Amino acid sequence: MDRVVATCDEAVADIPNGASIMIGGFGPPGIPVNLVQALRRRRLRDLVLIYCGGGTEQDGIGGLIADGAVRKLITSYPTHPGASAVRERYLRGEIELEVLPQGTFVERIRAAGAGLGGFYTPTGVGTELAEGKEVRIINGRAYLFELPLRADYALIKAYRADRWGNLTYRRTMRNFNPIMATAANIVIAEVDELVPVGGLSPEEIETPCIFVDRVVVVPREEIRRVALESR
Amino acid sequence: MDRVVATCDEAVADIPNGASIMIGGFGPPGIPVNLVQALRRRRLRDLVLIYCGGGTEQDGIGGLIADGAVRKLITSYPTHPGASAVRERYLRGEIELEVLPQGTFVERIRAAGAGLGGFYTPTGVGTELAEGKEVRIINGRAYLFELPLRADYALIKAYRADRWGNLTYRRTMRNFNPIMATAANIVIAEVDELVPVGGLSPEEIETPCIFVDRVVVVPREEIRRVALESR
Amino acid sequence: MPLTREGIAYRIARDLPDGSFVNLGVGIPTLVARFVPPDRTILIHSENGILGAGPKAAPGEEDPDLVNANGDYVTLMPGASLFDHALSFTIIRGGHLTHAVLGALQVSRRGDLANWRIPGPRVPGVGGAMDIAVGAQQVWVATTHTTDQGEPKIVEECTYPLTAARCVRRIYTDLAVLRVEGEQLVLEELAPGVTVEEVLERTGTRLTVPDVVPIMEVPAEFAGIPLLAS
Amino acid sequence: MPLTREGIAYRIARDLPDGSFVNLGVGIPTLVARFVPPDRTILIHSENGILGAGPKAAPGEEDPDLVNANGDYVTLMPGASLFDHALSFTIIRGGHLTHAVLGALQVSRRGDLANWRIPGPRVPGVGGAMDIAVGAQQVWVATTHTTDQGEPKIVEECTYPLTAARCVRRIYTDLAVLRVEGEQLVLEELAPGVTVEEVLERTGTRLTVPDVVPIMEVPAEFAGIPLLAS
Repeated sequence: MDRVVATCDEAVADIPNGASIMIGGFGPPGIPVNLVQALRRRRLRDLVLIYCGGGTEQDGIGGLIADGAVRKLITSYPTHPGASAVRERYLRGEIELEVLPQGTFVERIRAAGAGLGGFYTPTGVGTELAEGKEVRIINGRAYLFELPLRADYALIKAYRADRWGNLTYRRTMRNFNPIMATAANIVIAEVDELVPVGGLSPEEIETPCIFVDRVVVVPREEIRRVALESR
Repeated sequence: MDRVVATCDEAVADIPNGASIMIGGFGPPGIPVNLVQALRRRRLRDLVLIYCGGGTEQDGIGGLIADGAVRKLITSYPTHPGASAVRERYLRGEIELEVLPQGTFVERIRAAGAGLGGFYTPTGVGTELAEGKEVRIINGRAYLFELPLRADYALIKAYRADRWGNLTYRRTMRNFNPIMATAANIVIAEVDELVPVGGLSPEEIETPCIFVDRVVVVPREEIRRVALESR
Repeated sequence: MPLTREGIAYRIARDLPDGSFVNLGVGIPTLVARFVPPDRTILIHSENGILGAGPKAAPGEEDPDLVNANGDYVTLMPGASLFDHALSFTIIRGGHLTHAVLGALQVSRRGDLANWRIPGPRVPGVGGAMDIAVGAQQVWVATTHTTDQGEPKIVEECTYPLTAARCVRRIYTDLAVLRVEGEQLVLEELAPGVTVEEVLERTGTRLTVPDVVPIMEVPAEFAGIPLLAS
Repeated sequence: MPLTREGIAYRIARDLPDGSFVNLGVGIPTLVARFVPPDRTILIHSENGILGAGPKAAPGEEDPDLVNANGDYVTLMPGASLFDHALSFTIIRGGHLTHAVLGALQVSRRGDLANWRIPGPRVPGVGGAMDIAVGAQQVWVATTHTTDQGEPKIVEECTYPLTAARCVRRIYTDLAVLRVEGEQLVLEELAPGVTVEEVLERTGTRLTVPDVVPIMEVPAEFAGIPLLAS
């Protein structure tokens, strides 16, 4: 049971055109930058990205969008100043956007990972993001019905891994990563360090190996450089 | 912001008759045995307990039930051999039981803690536990609608705490405790050890202090004794 | 000769591929862990928050904070992880377990499972059974072919309360291995020395019997444990 | 004299009790952290998984793995905890934050809040705003009383897209503190030297004005930072 693959390019080699792909991170911590760059080198088309932000040139997600690889972006906050690619393509009608409240975004992903059929949230009731959504009054309060959100692939970022794919995170690197790890058919993790199986304490493992299909190790120095550049 | 109270008796002193009370643990790890014993000393009536098992004399929950303090038990598996008090009272019609699949039990509690109005689960469809529950077909699969489950109080068990109420757990002590901590008006934690604020690493804190109202320290020796006795 | 309970567990363990993530119910299923071939990495999941549960702790070495869902004081294998019940049932209900091996009171021809409740004046208690039956990628049943009273446990329709409908893929008994295939229950293997007729006679529903039914590869004993009933 | 942006933040910080758990939006709300009285323990929550966020990291000491929801490289205070987005929004939507301080494009008399979108050909992006507005126990707005063009931001009905209906309890502006009370918007305090008439004139809806309206206790400056506009 060895989940380690040698390179980012190898890790994303089987992703087809039209795939739905979750990407973790709340930027920059937790963005699997090197996997995204490898994905970009694939020159795919018609991708559906599930990513909380809008992407920048530095993190590669903006580059994917600028390349025209992305048909649709399911997101929460694609509005930050660096998100020029999505802004331009959206205003030209070249990319579809589905914008969700951030709590709804993560909860829909969790619902998929947890095998639930959907849930009711009070968030968004009475707003334009409620359009087309079922409203239900439960115990006197109005809620919106939300469906689970799955993907074909998830590209996630973690701190340490063992060869089985057990993962830990540091600082604010977790964000969407542990949740996305539960909700995709193939989960690919980019990590800073590899440790022997048994080298992580059972309590500190945040993503158990059952959720992880592939692990790529990208040494820390490289990560730090990219993180600092993208500010 | 000091959440530490001196004794278990003080920690449960304000619980009134008729209160709904969650109790963590999947026995014995994670049962706040000393809080339960203190609760038992209160000689309350008409309590609604939300606890995954049936309780034994040793863990005190069986004792509470034997005392006649419990009007209703919301549970998943009250059937283990040690659960004689609930068995006797149930067969005599002296206690109401609401039995839930274990995943539904914890997910209903989580939904309450997370501010959701309810969710759909595939578990239990077509069984007698589906009686009276709404069935909905979502993407071709049948699901049951389940409501959130809150309580007035939660009695939980953790390993280490600081004075703010940040908590860690060890081994299988987590079980329902971190989830119940999110879903009650007053959350009372029994812990083995107190450490200074800042003495727990931010990554290892499993229950952030925002969820915890009171902390009682019961030294380890005592816990171990009770745990071993209850086998 | 029919299999012993350990024989059933042995036979099941042979079918768990390397890299399986498995939940084992109480009874015969629990025994499966003992017979996992040493060249395979198989992680045992326990509902109360373990992935990678190891054998029971040696007497005197129990950790009072570490039990499995069965209430046994267990150990952890290297690479194990621990988590709360919400994540544990995300694993279960979300379809992440590759296999679950469960006991049964009854299984129907279509794979309906009844294993949580005997009707009557008893305290009902379901635990994780319904979630596991609904959620695991493959649900296998480990059971004796008939009850102690000789009643078939494999039936046309379950009369006991259901755990989940159409969830079982395979049934491993002391007499045979059976595969649920849509509306058909197919006889896949026979225990050594057991005939098709004997199986049919002790089964409460019709079986699909191929022209050739292989005999299970189960030795008479393993590490001193009898696998075939004498 | 009206308050500066820092003055508004200072005034809000005085109202946060010891033991508060607070989410601060971008803009003026972010400034509130600077003015928390030193004898109070107040934990700042950040959507991306921090409880107990500290000040920005000193230049050169940034941890590339540690930002707040605003994208700033921050520090952690002792006692801080870190978690994933699911738990972070359990905190938010589950009603666990005692306070949220948010910016506004418009607030209505009844406490409807619009702060996420200016209509027109723009990319929409809501982030955590709707969850926070719906979930925090008390939602306070920190805003200038009018836009840069002098248009009232406190209005009878919001014309901008809503973030959440009837969620705001208090509004802190450069001119006044206002309290939403059912259908009424009550004038609670005035900035030093600001008159009731000035506030009414710059407000786009009717206010309930008590006989006596106290003057805010805000000094001209604090630690060298001007709190009142000159």
